[in-house]
Amino acid sequence: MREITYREALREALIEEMKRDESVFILGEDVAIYGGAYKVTDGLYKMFGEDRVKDTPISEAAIAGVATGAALTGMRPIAEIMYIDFSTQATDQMVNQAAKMRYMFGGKSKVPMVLRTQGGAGRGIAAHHSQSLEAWYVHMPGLYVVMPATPYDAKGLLKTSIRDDNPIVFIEHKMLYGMKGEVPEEEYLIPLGKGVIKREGEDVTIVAYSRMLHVALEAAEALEKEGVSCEVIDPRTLKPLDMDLIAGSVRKTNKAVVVSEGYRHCGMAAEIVTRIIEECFDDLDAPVKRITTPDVPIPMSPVLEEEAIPSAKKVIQAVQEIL
Amino acid sequence: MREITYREALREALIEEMKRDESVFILGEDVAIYGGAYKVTDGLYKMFGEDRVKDTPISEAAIAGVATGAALTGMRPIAEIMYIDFSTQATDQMVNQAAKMRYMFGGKSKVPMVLRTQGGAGRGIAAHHSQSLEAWYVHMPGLYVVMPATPYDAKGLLKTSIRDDNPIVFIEHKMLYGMKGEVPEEEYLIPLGKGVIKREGEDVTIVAYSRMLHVALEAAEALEKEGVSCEVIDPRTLKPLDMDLIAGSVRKTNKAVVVSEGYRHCGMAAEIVTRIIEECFDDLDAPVKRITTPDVPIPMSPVLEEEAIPSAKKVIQAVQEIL
Amino acid sequence: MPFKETKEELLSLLKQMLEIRYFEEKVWELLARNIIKGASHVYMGEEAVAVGAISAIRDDDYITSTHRGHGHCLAKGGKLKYMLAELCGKATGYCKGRGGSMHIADVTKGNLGATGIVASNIPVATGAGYAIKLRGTDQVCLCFFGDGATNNGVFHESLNMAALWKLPVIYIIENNLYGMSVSVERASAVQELYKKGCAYNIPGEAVDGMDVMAVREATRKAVEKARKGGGPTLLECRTYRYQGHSRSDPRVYRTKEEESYWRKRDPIQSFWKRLIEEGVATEEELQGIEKEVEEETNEAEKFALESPYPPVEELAKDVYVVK
Amino acid sequence: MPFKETKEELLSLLKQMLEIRYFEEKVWELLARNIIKGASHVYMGEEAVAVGAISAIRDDDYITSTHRGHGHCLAKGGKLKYMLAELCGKATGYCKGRGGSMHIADVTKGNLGATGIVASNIPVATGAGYAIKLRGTDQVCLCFFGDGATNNGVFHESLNMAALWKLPVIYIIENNLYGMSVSVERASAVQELYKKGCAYNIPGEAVDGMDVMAVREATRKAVEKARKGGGPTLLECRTYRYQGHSRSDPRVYRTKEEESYWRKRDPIQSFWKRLIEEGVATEEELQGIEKEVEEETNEAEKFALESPYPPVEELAKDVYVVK
Ligand SMILES: Cc1ncc(C[n+]2csc(CCOP(=O)(O)OP(=O)(O)O)c2C)c(N)n1
Ligand SMILES: Cc1ncc(C[n+]2csc(CCOP(=O)(O)OP(=O)(O)O)c2C)c(N)n1
Ligand SMILES: [Mg+2]
Ligand SMILES: [Mg+2]
Repeated sequence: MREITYREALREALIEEMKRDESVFILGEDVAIYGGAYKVTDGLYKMFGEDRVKDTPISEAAIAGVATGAALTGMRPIAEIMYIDFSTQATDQMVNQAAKMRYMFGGKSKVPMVLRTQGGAGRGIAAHHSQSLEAWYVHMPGLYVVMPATPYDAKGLLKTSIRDDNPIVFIEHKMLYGMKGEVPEEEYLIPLGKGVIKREGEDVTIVAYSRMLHVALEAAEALEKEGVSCEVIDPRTLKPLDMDLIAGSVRKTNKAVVVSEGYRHCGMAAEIVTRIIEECFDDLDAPVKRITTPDVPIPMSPVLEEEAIPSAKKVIQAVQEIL
Repeated sequence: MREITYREALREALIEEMKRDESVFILGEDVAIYGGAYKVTDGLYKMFGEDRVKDTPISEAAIAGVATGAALTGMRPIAEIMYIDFSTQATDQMVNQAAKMRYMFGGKSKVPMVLRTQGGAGRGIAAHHSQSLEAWYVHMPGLYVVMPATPYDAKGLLKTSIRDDNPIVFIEHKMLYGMKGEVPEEEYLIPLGKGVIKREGEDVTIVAYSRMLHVALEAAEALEKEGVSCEVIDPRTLKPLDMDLIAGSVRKTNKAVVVSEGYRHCGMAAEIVTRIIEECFDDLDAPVKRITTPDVPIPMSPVLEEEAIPSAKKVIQAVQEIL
Repeated sequence: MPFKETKEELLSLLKQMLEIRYFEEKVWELLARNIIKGASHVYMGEEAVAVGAISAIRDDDYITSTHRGHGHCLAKGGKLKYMLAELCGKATGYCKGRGGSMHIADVTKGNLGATGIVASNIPVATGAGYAIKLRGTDQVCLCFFGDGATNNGVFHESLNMAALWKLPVIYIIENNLYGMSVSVERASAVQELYKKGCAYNIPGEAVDGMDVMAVREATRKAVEKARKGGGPTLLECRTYRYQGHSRSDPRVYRTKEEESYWRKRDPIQSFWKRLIEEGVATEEELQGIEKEVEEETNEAEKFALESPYPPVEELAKDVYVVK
Repeated sequence: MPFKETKEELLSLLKQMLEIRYFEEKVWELLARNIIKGASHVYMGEEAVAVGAISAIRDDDYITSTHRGHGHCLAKGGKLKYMLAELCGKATGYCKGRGGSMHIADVTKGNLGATGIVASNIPVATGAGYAIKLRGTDQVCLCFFGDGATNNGVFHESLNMAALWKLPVIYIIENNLYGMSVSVERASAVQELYKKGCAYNIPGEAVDGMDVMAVREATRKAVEKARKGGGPTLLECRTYRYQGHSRSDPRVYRTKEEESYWRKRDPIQSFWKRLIEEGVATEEELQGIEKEVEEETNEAEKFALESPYPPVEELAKDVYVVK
């Protein structure tokens, strides 16, 4: 099968959905002429015109709010917030307006929008450009949260997200844009709420998503050489979360490690650990471990940044501790 | 000992600290002439002048940011955000600026400020005025989060928070303002990071904070009649969290239930459950349970609102399930 | 200026204002009797703004509303009984009782909803405007908000975008001199709020908000311009809320003289008088209308009180669109 | 206009501009050699703004800076070597390597810090202004930000407060015609950005940002007024960034003609020429200064490259003030 990058996969998804449905449009900072800070929307304004690929002022709250209003009145906006760190300026619009309108208004309306953004560390760009804030959005009723780890998932999940009738926070990872992977030429969709077993194993379940999936796979590879067989699961969408898949695996391996690049406290790892406890407590032979970024703003210095985020080494260590 | 309300206790703390330290001042919407939406700052502008008790425009982001800038340059601001729901407009300033400056700037600066706000359901004022968003702030490195449940704790913790050199999110509960409790006339402080055992027991540990403490105590009372002895712990400050106290209790009772009014996913309950698993897994005889508000915006209708938030009934049921 | 409207049109304006007045009186009564829970911000005194403005648009046009939204809802075709049922948290309300006073919406009728968060509807209205532009229809959106809201960041971000993109949005400031307790003088550096359009090249106009015909005419002109692609307008309607901000507000920040000055300019009485003076209708005819409104209001009360509460089993319904 | 300044003062202005230029050239080189990681937004072409403005304030005054902040830091007394060490993520940098380019600060010298989040320094500067007012000193704060930042909500909220409260803050727009790829024309409804002060009654002025003496004079007047309690001023310095927004920017949104037009107006060359023409110094003297700067820059490079990285054990140090 052909291989394309995560970036290209996303771009293809946008193009296909914009061709398919006139109500889909893009707005955000530098999405048109510049083609997006990470070039995901490169050239799209030439294909679809400047109204459907709209450069905005630096107004994060209004970007999210304009998307909300357009979605509420029948469009399918894709709002790009350049870094998830800046989405903190748009939270009221996202979590109080877009997320809650349908419920508050008695179920008679819908807000079919995608907030595309990217997060994660690895580029040495410090505390305001490296965060993984998915937990905030998972926390909030009314939103779905999608975090693809591969080009294949990126394309299939973005297409599904655009067609979905709920407001979705779609979080890409800045270190994955250049990663290549198999993506079929034919159209496909990936349902929300369905994880995948990326590697089968017997001894321990490792749950990891976004860039951390690759860290987990690296750890699993290394552990295999030591005779430890890891099952690695990527939930792909954090909300809805495929607990059936995770619980099924834990019931088989009786041990689990959860890896997340988000901050530790009240993070996605805590949520998955808790869900495992709720559903599989009696199956567990050891405490569920979480590997996360500690309670520290992401430092710029490459040596510190690397120390801050989860690594294969730390995953291996965690697995060994519970074997 | 004399009894005063939670509201009065908070007001006393403000008055004492403003008298003690000239660098302390208050800013927020309707804090001066109106005396605060919940009257905590009632009359203070007459005592301290309109500059030290400052009414602001409806500009949440700037309220938090102005406090940040003033704190960074040597003052000790107390910024009031009327409802924690509106703090979503101020998150960039709180979590990216106030919280991270000290670390980002190499430890040479500090931001001694308190963001006073209130949350919680119970008044039938729906999805934009009833949330419990503590998890968001606990998630963020650089912030402390304080949530007192009694007049005594409210006063002692607010005084400590004002004197502390870190940015602190101090979250009151709207249903507690009228609650009376013993508060000494003499000055006292309560350290951050120290929880309290509110009721000793043997069979199960219930961890609960803010208004949920009272729900937990009600449940414990009822369970006692059935011969179940509950130990009820109020951590009082969610960050730093007194895990020693919680873990010590769980090691004794071997069972735990965590109650939080926050939303379920990635909430404070998930964090405490996970910490208990990390520290006490081998001591546990049953899964740790969490009782939270479900993944639903808080509805206005009183019948739905009541159903949404944790109740003594639900806590009792959870305890019974793990006995 | 003599009337250009038909008698039917004119009487309908009066009737709508009366409906709002009677509705709000009823709400005030039910609040006092503790039948309506929660917070309700009533519109008494401001009727001419909603009625005048909304009478100048078509059914297929949009409005966005505020925490003080009953008047907008009614003028946009809302029925008293469904509104009152909503305020009482009943299943038969516009939002099935989930929204209550601060979240009334009827998106199917172009009322994009009230919001509990000041100013948060401004980007939403702007997004509705962008959707109209993309679809190429000649619809418009009226965006109502208070004087206090003009100091919030999203006002700035949204008006800038609307001007840049020439969106068909009419921004209507309901300047009732106060945002809660804080007067315009103490909240806004510029006193004549329509002049804030200068920062966006948006033409502004001050309008007598106690005169339904003046509001109607100013809106009509702005709408006409917007439909032709002439872009947004900022209208400042000067008006007054008769009651306190909410029921618990003792109104210490304003004088009795000021209150009676404005009450003498009552929008309903003055329009009533004019209708008679200009020979449009007789006193008896108008009294007949008032009687009708009174009966409708009583029927609405009956409907609301007799309606059932929403079933608790439906607590989590409609948080998401599920296919 | 002949110079009022002493020779020493004038030469110091030139030297500072040269230092910035050489520093940025070095940064550009080290970015290309991949020695500096992450993102650096360089200030080449804009030197006259930081140097002119900051030369008009005292050591005990404050500034707040931006993502394009090297020039501000240097003009506020920053030393090349600690700055370069910071950009390289070294322990000897201003922020111990934790901040990097986008977070340089030296709060002890009144530099309240750069920020990675556009406009987020505006409320912080406003808060510094409020602190000054409360303490009753005659300090001022200079708040730098770009043309793009003027479209963000906190610009609006902050300027309104500063005007209302007559704060001693000078808001300095560095209008370099673009926010990333989006030109002022496409981002701001008003083209002459200093006019945005109209919405707050803040006097504004357009200043030739390529002329260090013009910037200095305009700032001096604004500062004088602010020190006397005359309130804020909005200065728009028209300038140009020579390089792309960041290193990866191919600058497709602007023309070569535009670039060369501005390069011909180079702030350093024109000031150099003027110093000679007006007989302040000889070509040799100026070349001597340039040589000095070149050497300092090379020393700074040596210092930065030889400095150690921060110890990984200190990853979590300074997140909180711990007593
Ligand atoms: C963002 C936000 N801040 C504060 C509040 C609390 N609050 C509710 S209404 C109000 C005053 C609003 O004033 P204005 O916009 O003039 O509208 P009015 O109530 O006068 O109609 C305030 C401060 C809120 N709901 N949302
Ligand atoms: C809130 C926010 N939105 C977007 C960005 C991404 N970004 C960084 S710099 C920049 C352009 C800023 O333009 P301007 O304010 O004119 O400053 P300049 O870079 O031209 O000096 C953008 C969009 C950001 N850092 N913060
Ligand atoms: Mg008002
Ligand atoms: Mg710029």
